[in-house]
Amino acid sequence: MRKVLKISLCVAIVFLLVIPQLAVAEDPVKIGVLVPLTGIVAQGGLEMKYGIEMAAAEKGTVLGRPIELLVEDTQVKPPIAVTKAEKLVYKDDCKALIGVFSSGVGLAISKNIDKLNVPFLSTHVMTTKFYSLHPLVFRSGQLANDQTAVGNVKGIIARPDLKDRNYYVIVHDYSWGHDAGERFIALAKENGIKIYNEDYDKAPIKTKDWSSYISKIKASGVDGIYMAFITNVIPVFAKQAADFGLQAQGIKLVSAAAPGPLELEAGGEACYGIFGASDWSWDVNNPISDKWELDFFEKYKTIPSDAAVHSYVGAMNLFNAIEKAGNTDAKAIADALRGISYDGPYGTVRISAKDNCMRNDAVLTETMAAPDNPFGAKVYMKVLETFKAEELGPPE
Amino acid sequence: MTGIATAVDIALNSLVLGGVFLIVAIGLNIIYGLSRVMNLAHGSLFAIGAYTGYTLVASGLNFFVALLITPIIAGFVGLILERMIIAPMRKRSMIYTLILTYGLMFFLDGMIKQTWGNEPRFIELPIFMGETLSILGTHYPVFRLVTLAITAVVMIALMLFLNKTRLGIILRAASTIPEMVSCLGFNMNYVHIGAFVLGSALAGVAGIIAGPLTTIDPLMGHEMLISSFVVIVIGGLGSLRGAVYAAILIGVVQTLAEFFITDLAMVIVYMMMAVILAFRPLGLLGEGKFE
Amino acid sequence: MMSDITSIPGDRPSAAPIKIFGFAAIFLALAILPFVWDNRFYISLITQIMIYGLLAMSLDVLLGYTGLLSFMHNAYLGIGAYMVGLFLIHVSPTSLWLACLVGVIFTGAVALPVGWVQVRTGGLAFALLTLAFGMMFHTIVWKWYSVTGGDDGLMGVPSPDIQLFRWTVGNTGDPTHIYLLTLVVVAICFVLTRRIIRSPFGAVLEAIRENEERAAFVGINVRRYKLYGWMLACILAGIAGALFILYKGYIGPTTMSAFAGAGVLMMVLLGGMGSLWGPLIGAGIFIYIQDYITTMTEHWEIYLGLVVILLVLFMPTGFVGMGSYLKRMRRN
Amino acid sequence: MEAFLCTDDLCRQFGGVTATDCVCIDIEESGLRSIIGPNGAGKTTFINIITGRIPASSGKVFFQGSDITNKPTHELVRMGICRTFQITSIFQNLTVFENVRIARQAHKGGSLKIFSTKRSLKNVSVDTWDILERLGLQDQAHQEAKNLAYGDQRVLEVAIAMAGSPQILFLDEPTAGMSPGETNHISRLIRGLAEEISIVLVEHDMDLVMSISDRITVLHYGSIIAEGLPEEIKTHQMVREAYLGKDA
Repeated sequence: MRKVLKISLCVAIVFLLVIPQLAVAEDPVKIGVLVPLTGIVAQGGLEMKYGIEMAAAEKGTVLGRPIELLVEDTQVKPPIAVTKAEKLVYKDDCKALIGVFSSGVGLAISKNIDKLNVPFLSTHVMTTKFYSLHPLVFRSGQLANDQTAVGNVKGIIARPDLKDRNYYVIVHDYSWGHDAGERFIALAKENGIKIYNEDYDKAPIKTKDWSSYISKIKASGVDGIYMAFITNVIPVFAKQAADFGLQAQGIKLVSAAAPGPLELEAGGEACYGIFGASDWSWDVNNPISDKWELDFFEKYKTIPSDAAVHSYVGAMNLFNAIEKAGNTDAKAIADALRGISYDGPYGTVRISAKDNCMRNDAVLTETMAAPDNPFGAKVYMKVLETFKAEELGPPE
Repeated sequence: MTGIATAVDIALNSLVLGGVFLIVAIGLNIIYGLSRVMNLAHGSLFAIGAYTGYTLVASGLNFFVALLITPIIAGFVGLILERMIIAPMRKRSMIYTLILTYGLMFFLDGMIKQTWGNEPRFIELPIFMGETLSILGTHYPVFRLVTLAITAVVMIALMLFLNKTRLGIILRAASTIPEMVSCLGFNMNYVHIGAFVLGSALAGVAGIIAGPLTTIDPLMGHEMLISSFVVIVIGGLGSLRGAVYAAILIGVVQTLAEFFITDLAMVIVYMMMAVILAFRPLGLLGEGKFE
Repeated sequence: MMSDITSIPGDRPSAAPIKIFGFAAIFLALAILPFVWDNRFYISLITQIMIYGLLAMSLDVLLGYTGLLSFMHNAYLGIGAYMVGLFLIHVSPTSLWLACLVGVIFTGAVALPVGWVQVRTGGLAFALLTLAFGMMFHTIVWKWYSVTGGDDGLMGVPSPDIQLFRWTVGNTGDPTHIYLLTLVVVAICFVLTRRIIRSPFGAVLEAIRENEERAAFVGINVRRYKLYGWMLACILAGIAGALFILYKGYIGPTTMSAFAGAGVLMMVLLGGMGSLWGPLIGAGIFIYIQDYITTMTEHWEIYLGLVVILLVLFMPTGFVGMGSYLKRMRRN
Repeated sequence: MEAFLCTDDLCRQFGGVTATDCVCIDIEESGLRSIIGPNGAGKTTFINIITGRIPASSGKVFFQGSDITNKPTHELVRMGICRTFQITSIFQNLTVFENVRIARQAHKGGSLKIFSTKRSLKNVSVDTWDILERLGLQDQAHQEAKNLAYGDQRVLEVAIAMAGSPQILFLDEPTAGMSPGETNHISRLIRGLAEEISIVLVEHDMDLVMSISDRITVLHYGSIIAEGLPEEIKTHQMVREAYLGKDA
């Protein structure tokens, strides 16, 4: 009897905790922000959050109503991310979802998008599966794997110091890594770039000690490495490779992903000489970019990163689309997103009406010692080449 | 590169990897052997060691000075944990201490993240250690060889301590017949404290030497905890010599697996453990041989 | 002599009417809930709580009744879920019951050899081995890209109709239908498990928990019964896994991680070991709190850890049965 | 005639120490055999080996003609070899009734009836009740075992052992720490049992041993130094030396 009472009491308490939250204020337009704030990529998630917050602060209102951002931590775990997305939509009544890091998380949310029935704009996934995935799923920000591969292959051909090398391909073992590796290998072969291992190496994401892989690369006698790693691992790998003297022996590193600025700072000199295509670096010179960098640094006291700028531009595209749609209906916003464009720090970013994914210009960068700069950065990504959106594709 | 050079590379890599596993696992085993507590927060102490080392070196100290200070700090953290959290639980069943230290692991990892942030850290090494040394045709990083030397020194020192000093002999006795030791007038509390301080200090040493080998990030302790479990379960719980064999075995198997089949390296290690335990349920050397 | 049998101590009479009534009332209340309160978030959250409640309850069969600790019981939820998902994708997208049966049997088939190795070692090694084997399954699922979808997880799992004999009563893709299905399955599992732990078989498990050596010296084959207990727990976890994949339509390797395993352990602790209600309530509290804390702070691990430490230090028996355990502790 | 239970050169070493040294012993089908010896003589080790608690280093144990050396404990119990422990070993959090009931159930079978109630094993309950009455524990049947008086816990342990319907019962210092009254109670109990089954008693209380034993075996440094009737042992020269030193 007492047990039953106790249990009913517990149930009652739980319900009491639940019910007050049901009252939902109608006034602001709520946008759900899904970013990783814990786990290995938390720093990137934080920068994404900053970018979106900055956009919201600049934009201020949409449809005459204030923008309210509700931020949830995905922990880079798909099931948690889906639960959080459900919470943002069902409980908090968010009209759109933005953010995400990792293809797995992005795809898991997309799988549930029919149920959630809100537009979902990803600013940080590279998988090519996002092309024409779902009428409510969009990408604005971060080059997709196919675009990166084009950028890197074009970059390698354009640069005498990268051309005519034999490349060893090593990727992180998950869908993005596989996709990135395969795209690069296919394109490289078409363009006459030599690939040492077409059945590329797949390293577990948790790999900390890279010595076995480095020994393997040493044993292969290549003079170039193409790597597709989660960004915070790039300096780790570069540093360990440098410890074994790879870079000193003239081996060049080309990366499928752009490392974050704090990661580069941590890696220091070992990160010099990593090449890679990306859509932005603070070395990009145009008035919008220059102003944005300073504003961002002023506000968050951290070196402006590409994760932040993608999310900023993505958020701007979303807010403008809501404005254009004239209401917060999911379908209306989605229709407005198709074909929308925004002139931001890395030029015009247009969301293709054909496949819901963005097209924009990009750059090839090399990391090296930074010149004097307001951010106090010691390492930076120097812009070597610029590519037009049409060059990167995919064709529409 | 020649085959010999590659073989030398692999051999050295396995020893370096096995060495780090060994120091962490021995620390865990000492704590278990002497106080019968399986400290699941041991991996976090390893991470604390690495971060402490990073902070000390970043603040301008020489790496070798930091190498001496880090274990003292890690040992001190171990002391606080033992007194505040583990000691009150000593009388309760093993399940509670396991769960308690599991919680402690999450707590410490969270604290590490809050203190040092998420981005990876690197320990700056003295210039000479950044060089490579040519051995039989391969260029091998000097600091990895230094790491190997440090591992050897730590292990020899530990062996001498346990076999040659009075205190060490008492500790060994305490692991098998605690009643006897308390009869001789030694307070078992001090033995427990000593075990935690020594074990944690070893985790700290492992942390600072693993720092330059890998990356320092808040999750570094997790993987290490699992690996050191595999080591002590294969070697035999509480068996120090078993840990030595198991650590080297796993270092070799993991390195070879990463070199030749890449993808399934860790699966191979776990499979090997399952097979060994199916035939020797108490590990290679059996349970509780504290020597 | 015979008259004494009716009042045999230590063997509680089958459920008292009040308990049956309480159980029925809670079941009915939960059954009509989605029809009176149409909030998909909370319906979905309660579904999740019930699934994890079942998983926590299965862990409690091990921890609270057999005295064995499993750090990664979620691995068996994962195995069940993957198998059901794979069956639905590759074999038959409509055979719900067959898929679940295959998933649960497969979970048992995997758990059997693992359990056989585990019970051969001592109590502590058993616990450490659950961690190591759990990590092994996690790694396999994570690396076997072509089958499991690797890090991306298993996607595109169809939502079959729920058929009873020849009638279609719902679809697992509908949040309310999956909620009701989960409710019924969890209730059945609860009743059956309660029956089992109060059977002669349950008495053997309890004896092993209380005193393993003595149990062996009254003629119980301790290893074998530990293995049976383990199998029971893993099969229940497999059932939870089947529900999980039907509910989420997705499963990824992180569901099988050590972090997730710690969560399940905490549910049991929060609710109270050695009572079947406890873990269910513990799951509710845990999932709700987790939802709360992770929204409020990015440093939620600190609080998670702190809660575990405080629970073990000051409230080792959780919410349910706190009173009786406190009494026992004082006497000890 | 085939021996009921016998050992053949049974040895056990711990590290360098030989705790049981080539022991050969024959135990009869009924009656009370006591094993005595000074502290550290290896008495407990000896019965630990026979009952399967620790493996033998060498030698054999035979029970009713079959080799039972190093067999798993639970199989030995099923063959009718039961024991009690020097340090009380009972199911602390279970009731007295449940303590004996589980032991009886293990003997009678039915442990795999996963959907029945415990009450459905009727004859197990009846037998349990009989055992409790015989040992005078019926009034405490409802209590949790850990709340019993120390002496009653020792009796409970005998009850648990008896629930296995033993053919041979090893009692390891059953009277240790008991009051004279309790000792008296248990010694009468043991004597009574010895009329039906074979009992092996390890005991320090010499008066008790001398008064109730049928035969006595004396162990010293792991080997048998004497065996015989109580009167013979009392006057045995080597036994006196073992207990009192050579000068006695």
